[in-house]
Amino acid sequence: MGIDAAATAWLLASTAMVVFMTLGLGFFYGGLVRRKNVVATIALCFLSLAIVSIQWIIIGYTLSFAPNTLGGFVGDLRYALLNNVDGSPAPGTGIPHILYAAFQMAFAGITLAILTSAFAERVSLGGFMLLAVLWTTLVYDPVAHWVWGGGWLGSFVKTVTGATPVDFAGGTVVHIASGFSALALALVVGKRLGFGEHEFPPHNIPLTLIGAAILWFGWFGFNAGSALAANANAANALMVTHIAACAGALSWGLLSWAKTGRMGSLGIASGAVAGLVAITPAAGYVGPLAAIIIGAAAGAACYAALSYRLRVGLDESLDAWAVHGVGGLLGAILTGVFAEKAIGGVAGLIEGNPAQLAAQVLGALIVMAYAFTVTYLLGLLVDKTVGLRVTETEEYLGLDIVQHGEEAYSFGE
Amino acid sequence: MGIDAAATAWLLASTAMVVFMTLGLGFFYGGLVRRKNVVATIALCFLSLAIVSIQWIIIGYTLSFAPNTLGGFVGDLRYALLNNVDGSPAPGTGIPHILYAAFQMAFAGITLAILTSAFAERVSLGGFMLLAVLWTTLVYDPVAHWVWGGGWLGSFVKTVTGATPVDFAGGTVVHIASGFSALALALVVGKRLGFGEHEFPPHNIPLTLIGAAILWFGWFGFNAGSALAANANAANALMVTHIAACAGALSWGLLSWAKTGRMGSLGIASGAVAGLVAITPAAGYVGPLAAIIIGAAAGAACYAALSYRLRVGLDESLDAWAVHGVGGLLGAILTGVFAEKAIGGVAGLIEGNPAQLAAQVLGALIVMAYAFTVTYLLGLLVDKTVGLRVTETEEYLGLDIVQHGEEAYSFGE
Amino acid sequence: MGIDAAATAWLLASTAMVVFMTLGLGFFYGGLVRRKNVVATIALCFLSLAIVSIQWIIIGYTLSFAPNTLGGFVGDLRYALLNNVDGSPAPGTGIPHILYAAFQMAFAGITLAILTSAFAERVSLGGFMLLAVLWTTLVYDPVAHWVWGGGWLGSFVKTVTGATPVDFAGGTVVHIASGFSALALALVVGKRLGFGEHEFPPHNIPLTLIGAAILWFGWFGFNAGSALAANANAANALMVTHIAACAGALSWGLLSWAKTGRMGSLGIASGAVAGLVAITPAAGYVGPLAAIIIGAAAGAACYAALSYRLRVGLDESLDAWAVHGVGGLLGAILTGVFAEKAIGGVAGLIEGNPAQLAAQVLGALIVMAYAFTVTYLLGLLVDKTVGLRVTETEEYLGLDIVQHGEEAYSFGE
Amino acid sequence: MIAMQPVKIEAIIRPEKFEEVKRSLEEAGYTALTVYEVRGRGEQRGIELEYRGHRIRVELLPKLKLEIVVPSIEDAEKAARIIMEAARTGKPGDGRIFLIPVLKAYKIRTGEETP
Amino acid sequence: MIAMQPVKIEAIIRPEKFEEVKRSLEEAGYTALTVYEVRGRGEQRGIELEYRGHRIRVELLPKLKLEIVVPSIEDAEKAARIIMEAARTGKPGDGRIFLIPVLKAYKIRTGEETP
Amino acid sequence: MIAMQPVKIEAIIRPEKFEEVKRSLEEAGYTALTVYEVRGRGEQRGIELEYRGHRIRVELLPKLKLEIVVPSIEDAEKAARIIMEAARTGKPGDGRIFLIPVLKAYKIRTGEETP
Ligand SMILES: Nc1ncnc2c1ncn2[C@@H]1O[C@H](COP(=O)(O)OP(=O)(O)O)[C@@H](O)[C@H]1O
Ligand SMILES: Nc1ncnc2c1ncn2[C@@H]1O[C@H](COP(=O)(O)OP(=O)(O)O)[C@@H](O)[C@H]1O
Ligand SMILES: Nc1ncnc2c1ncn2[C@@H]1O[C@H](COP(=O)(O)OP(=O)(O)O)[C@@H](O)[C@H]1O
Repeated sequence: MGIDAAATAWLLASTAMVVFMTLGLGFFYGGLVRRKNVVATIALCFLSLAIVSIQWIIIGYTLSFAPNTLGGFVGDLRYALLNNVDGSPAPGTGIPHILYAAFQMAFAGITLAILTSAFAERVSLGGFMLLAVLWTTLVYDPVAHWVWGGGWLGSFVKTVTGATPVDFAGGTVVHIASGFSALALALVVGKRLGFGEHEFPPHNIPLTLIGAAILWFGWFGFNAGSALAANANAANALMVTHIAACAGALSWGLLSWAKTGRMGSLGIASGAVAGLVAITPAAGYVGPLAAIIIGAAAGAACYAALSYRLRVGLDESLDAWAVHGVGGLLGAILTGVFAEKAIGGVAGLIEGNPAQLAAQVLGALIVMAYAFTVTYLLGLLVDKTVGLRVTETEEYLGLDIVQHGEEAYSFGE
Repeated sequence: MGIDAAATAWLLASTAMVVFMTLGLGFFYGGLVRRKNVVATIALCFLSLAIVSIQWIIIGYTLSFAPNTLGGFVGDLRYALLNNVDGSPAPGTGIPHILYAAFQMAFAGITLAILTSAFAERVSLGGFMLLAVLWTTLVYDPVAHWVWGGGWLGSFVKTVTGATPVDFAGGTVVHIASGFSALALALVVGKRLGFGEHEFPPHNIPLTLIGAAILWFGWFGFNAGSALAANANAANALMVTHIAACAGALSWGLLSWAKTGRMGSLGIASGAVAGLVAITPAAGYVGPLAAIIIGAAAGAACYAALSYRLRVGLDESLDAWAVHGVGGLLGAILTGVFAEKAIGGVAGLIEGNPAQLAAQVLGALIVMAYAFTVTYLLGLLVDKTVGLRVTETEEYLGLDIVQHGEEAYSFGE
Repeated sequence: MGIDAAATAWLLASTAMVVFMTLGLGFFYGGLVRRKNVVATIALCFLSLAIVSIQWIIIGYTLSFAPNTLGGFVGDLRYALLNNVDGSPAPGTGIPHILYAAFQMAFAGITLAILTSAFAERVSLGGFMLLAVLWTTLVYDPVAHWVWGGGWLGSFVKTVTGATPVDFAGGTVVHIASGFSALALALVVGKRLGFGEHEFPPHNIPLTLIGAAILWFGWFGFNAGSALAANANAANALMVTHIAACAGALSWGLLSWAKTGRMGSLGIASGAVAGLVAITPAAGYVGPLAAIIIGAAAGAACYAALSYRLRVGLDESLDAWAVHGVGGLLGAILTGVFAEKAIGGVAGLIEGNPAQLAAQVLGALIVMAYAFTVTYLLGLLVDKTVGLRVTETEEYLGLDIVQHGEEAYSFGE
Repeated sequence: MIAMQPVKIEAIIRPEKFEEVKRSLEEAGYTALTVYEVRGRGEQRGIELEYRGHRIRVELLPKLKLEIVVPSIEDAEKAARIIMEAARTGKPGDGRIFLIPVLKAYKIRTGEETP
Repeated sequence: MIAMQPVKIEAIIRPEKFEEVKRSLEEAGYTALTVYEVRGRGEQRGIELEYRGHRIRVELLPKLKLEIVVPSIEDAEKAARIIMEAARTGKPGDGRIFLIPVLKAYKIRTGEETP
Repeated sequence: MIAMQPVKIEAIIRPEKFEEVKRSLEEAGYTALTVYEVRGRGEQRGIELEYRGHRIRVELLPKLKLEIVVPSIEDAEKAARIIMEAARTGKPGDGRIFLIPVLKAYKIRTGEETP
């Protein structure tokens, strides 16, 4: 296949949009924390993107997308330092190989950014930077390889269930991986000082909603870009992505209205994100009516997960687990239910193919277990060596002033 | 016609941009209200998008764009639930049908969002949600059908005036409809407590300017996307869109400077929006010099309309009428003046075709009258049943805390 | 060449993105000033875009891009009022001429916006508006013509050094020109009241980071759009743009961490911008590994330049000089070092072509000297006539209230 | 405490009444003032309302607090009356005024003690 | 100064202790209060810490300031005790309470002087 | 009112002078303080200026308000002098200082009454 200029045009835009999302996530998270930690929270997203991108061109891309080595655990080193990654078409696509690497780079970046939820308002900057490199190399890159790079997972799951798991735009690779890694890290790092004793009200809701708007916008690049072409598949992905976001927003919103009498804007926004997360693996395989169900189910499930987390007193602070972990898991499973052969070539349970559902579940569980376990160990390792958490005094003063030397909003003038 | 991949690439991006605009409008409006209502104001835009999108795929798209039924009042039900809307080209275009439906969906979403101006800071959430479904079904969908879906209006106006009215990207369908509907709703819902007695200063101007920037950006998708192709027509639309925004910003800015000695940033931003609104119907039909005139005229006319509104003490709170209604009307008319055959195949008054001007005026007036009347009745209906306005106490406390249970900016920490 | 629809699709998106950047720069700058000047600071970016765009279609485009007149000082008047600029392909490209003019228009707009750094918090609105027209006509347009429009510079430098200087996306035209013009204007206009006596803390860091995110996003349009096609060259530009931003963010961030113990988010963001600036001239000529070096070098050099500026007490307030001027100069030079023939057809020092390095240096110095000198004179001219600076009292009260009649954040409600 | 001891008036009012209060004070010759945003609740503990079948209590409502130092208790009482007239709506939440004794007052610009 | 002169309690506390303080006061019958955000340092001049080998002093920490006017000094002392119990952590930065005499107090809604 | 009664200094100053004031107080041994943002106007009713042929009056200018409780009126007068030196520019708007009597002062951490 030669270069498909239209696909290239769309992927250039998509890549920019996914980078924008990653930065936008900083505002989404930043509005949710206390005033003394907003700069630090945004900075984690900027740094996630920066660190992962450099790692990516050095080693991450090749580990993720080069042909199998180590029995399909990761890719070999042929693309290290982006060697052999140039303007010719990426294997099996019509876009330049370097663009494919860039598009995937943005995915790796946002995945790390999502999990910063786990240790918001208390993470040590040095510990985070070390963890970032380890995590993206030992968790993200292998998982991306298994699911998208031709690694062992696909054929293993196929052997067991009779079907190959599919993940259109990263429900498993991005959202399950980051969500369950966040859960592990929240356990390692422990609660914020005062969590459970007093409230932690979001300091700037409009800032969070700005982030939500950027996420929603960028997600079109994320999902419709994953078609790797400007075609009907991309168009379908865009439509279902939007519909799932809308259904998620309404479902979370209306449920919380029914339960509490109020419909928080954060519920609306989180519901939209939940819908976006859950449709991510499915976007190339399901139609708009399934998208309503998937989005609405995600809104409800993630709202329940968040409520559960609060009830058990778990301080996975900004809900990467409840929204991305649970939403991603749900999406992976529902993809196996609603996939339509006519849309993406894969039939799900409803079209009489229970094997696909089984494959989705098994694939998701393996990634979930791997991400949780390895991240837990990496978290411990970093914590015991350079330290993953600041001191009590530093936490009390706030990360902005201590680690960044900045106050978000000036005092006096 | 088969699928045009380049057109598809551009329309994927355009659709994302129009969705982003809709959310961005929330920030534009949100900065203009008092601190106690910012969350509610933004939430209305998120909810508009969510509600209308779900309605759209169920019934809205088919009412708007299926072939005539009920004498061309709306489309028939062949596309209900997006039946028969798939990856094959939308009729008369080179983009997948499902993408065309998605692009148009975003237009329907923003139209409702615009009119939330009318009852800002006092609307009841339940009343709004009911109105949203009624309004988009009974006002937006028919009007879209008349103007873009082959409904009765075109042939009627042609019979009367000898020319068919044109509306490139929604000057009539989006802006006249939402602007005059907002006027009707403002009359139904009445003034805010204290309006006319004390000031209502915007609580966060930078937030409004962030919204303006997103609107400006997204409008390129709105107008240049309406070419439904990546061609010279789209390029022209993009250029004139930008120029009209610039001319509008300068005209409103300089006029207010001359009158008051100060040039408010809100005037600059509102002028840009006025220019964008007015160029919307014209973008595919006029050139850049006409765009300067249209933009500058819109800046002046909308500034005058806003001043008039304040003078008569009308609380159409965030100026959907003054900017979108008046700007859209002006744009529809000026399209009939400045249209150039060489650009979009339509000749206007200046090229010796007064019939086109007459058609533009008649078409705009019909839509204006329909939108105003039906919206007024719908507003009354909702107000008398579930209620469209909160109680005085709720209004005094602010919608954020009462309806959303949130405070936009935290107190204490 | 006919119209290349895919290139057109990408350039439509790119143009929108560069316009968005220009507005986004307002937020980047706006967060850095004191509360009393944020509206004015954002307004300057909106106004820069508006004024330059109108000037551009009247005279700027033709001066910049029409064939030589006045010995190659500027272009002739054949494109004045966008005469002869229509939907047919722009010379040597596959995109509509009117789109090419629009894309370049956005570049002209942002260049002026960048230099508003120089007189932030003290510029007179009238003086600025006059300067805007003069500067874009007498500095930007000629320089754009020399570097991109076939002006005298290329052949002159070629005669002297044996190679033609290259500037992929505006390292010289945009960044050196604006950065050194800002330096000149800072000298003309003088320090802010109290500069050197007390601190001027940024009033809203999240706002600045929102601006940074928009800049990062838009820069993909800026650089990858400059390929004027959706091809491998654009893909490479996008990759190296992102990598340089990441390397710049990390280099500035880590250096400041090493020096001060804290890693300011403003350092991370400024480092990203420095990387983006420096890669701008190189984006079509170098690969990702060179991008790491260029980005990291820019982060370090611009950080040093900023520290130097503060040390010598120069109030070039928002660091257009330190980041855009120095970063642009560095980028122009390093393009001459790292250019790879295989990527963009130009060989640099490393590939054994010292002439290219010499050409880059000479070209950059000429533009730097021209921009600095002419801007200095223009600044004096405006200052002596209509005045470039407000009175002490006006400055004390803040530009927002005095010139715009607005308070950014409401008091009371 | 002698009669000419200066007194500080502290008035907690509804934000939307501020302009009216300021104007009334000005007309009576009291131009100087300091003001800032506070939150508060009175004896009603804020406002309780029923919304969608749920009882909601909003406890801390935004108010403005004015501080005005005047030369004597007579002035203070007069200014307090003026503020009360202008700030009153008659509904709960109108606010309170407190008069606080001032030992001494200085003007920074001149360094002098003022009455 | 007679016993029934009203008194203003000014308490500077940690923000995170506000809810507890408010609740304790309420239980003791003190419902009315005014509160706003301040910054401050005590005799320790804030907090000094060592971060990455650099000494950092954070001088001005965010606090909340409560103001409560009560009818008598006895009430004031009682309320002060309640605030101290609820606001105490035992660590530097817990804050201060000051009792300020009030000459007169008015209720704006009714225009009457209150004890 | 006996001499050792504590006194609260309330100083309204220009924001840009705050660092200088803080430093001067510190040098004289007054480290503790509370500070917050206020707006105000003095007898000049703010600043009037002519801009583009239109008269503009900016009434409420941003200020900082400092509060420092010291053990005695002598201390208060000394600290007031220090503040005035550091905060003065000699131009309108430099601000005011008021000394307010304090009946009692407590330290929350220890629960003890302090002088
Ligand atoms: N005893 C008090 N001490 C301090 N502040 C008070 C007191 N009583 C009232 N306030 C302040 O005055 C505001 C209005 O009080 P009030 O009119 O009594 O309210 P309400 O009528 O709701 O009880 C309160 O929000 C609070 O800020
Ligand atoms: N003498 C004082 N005058 C005014 N405010 C004070 C005084 N002492 C303490 N404060 C306020 O109380 C807060 C806490 O003080 P304190 O508990 O003494 O802090 P620390 O234990 O750090 O010295 C300070 O931040 C300040 O706002
Ligand atoms: N009598 C007063 N009562 C309360 N605050 C005052 C009084 N006089 C001045 N202030 C405060 O001090 C600030 C500066 O006052 P001043 O220096 O007198 O200003 P000006 O010189 O403009 O009259 C005012 O903005 C106000 O906040």
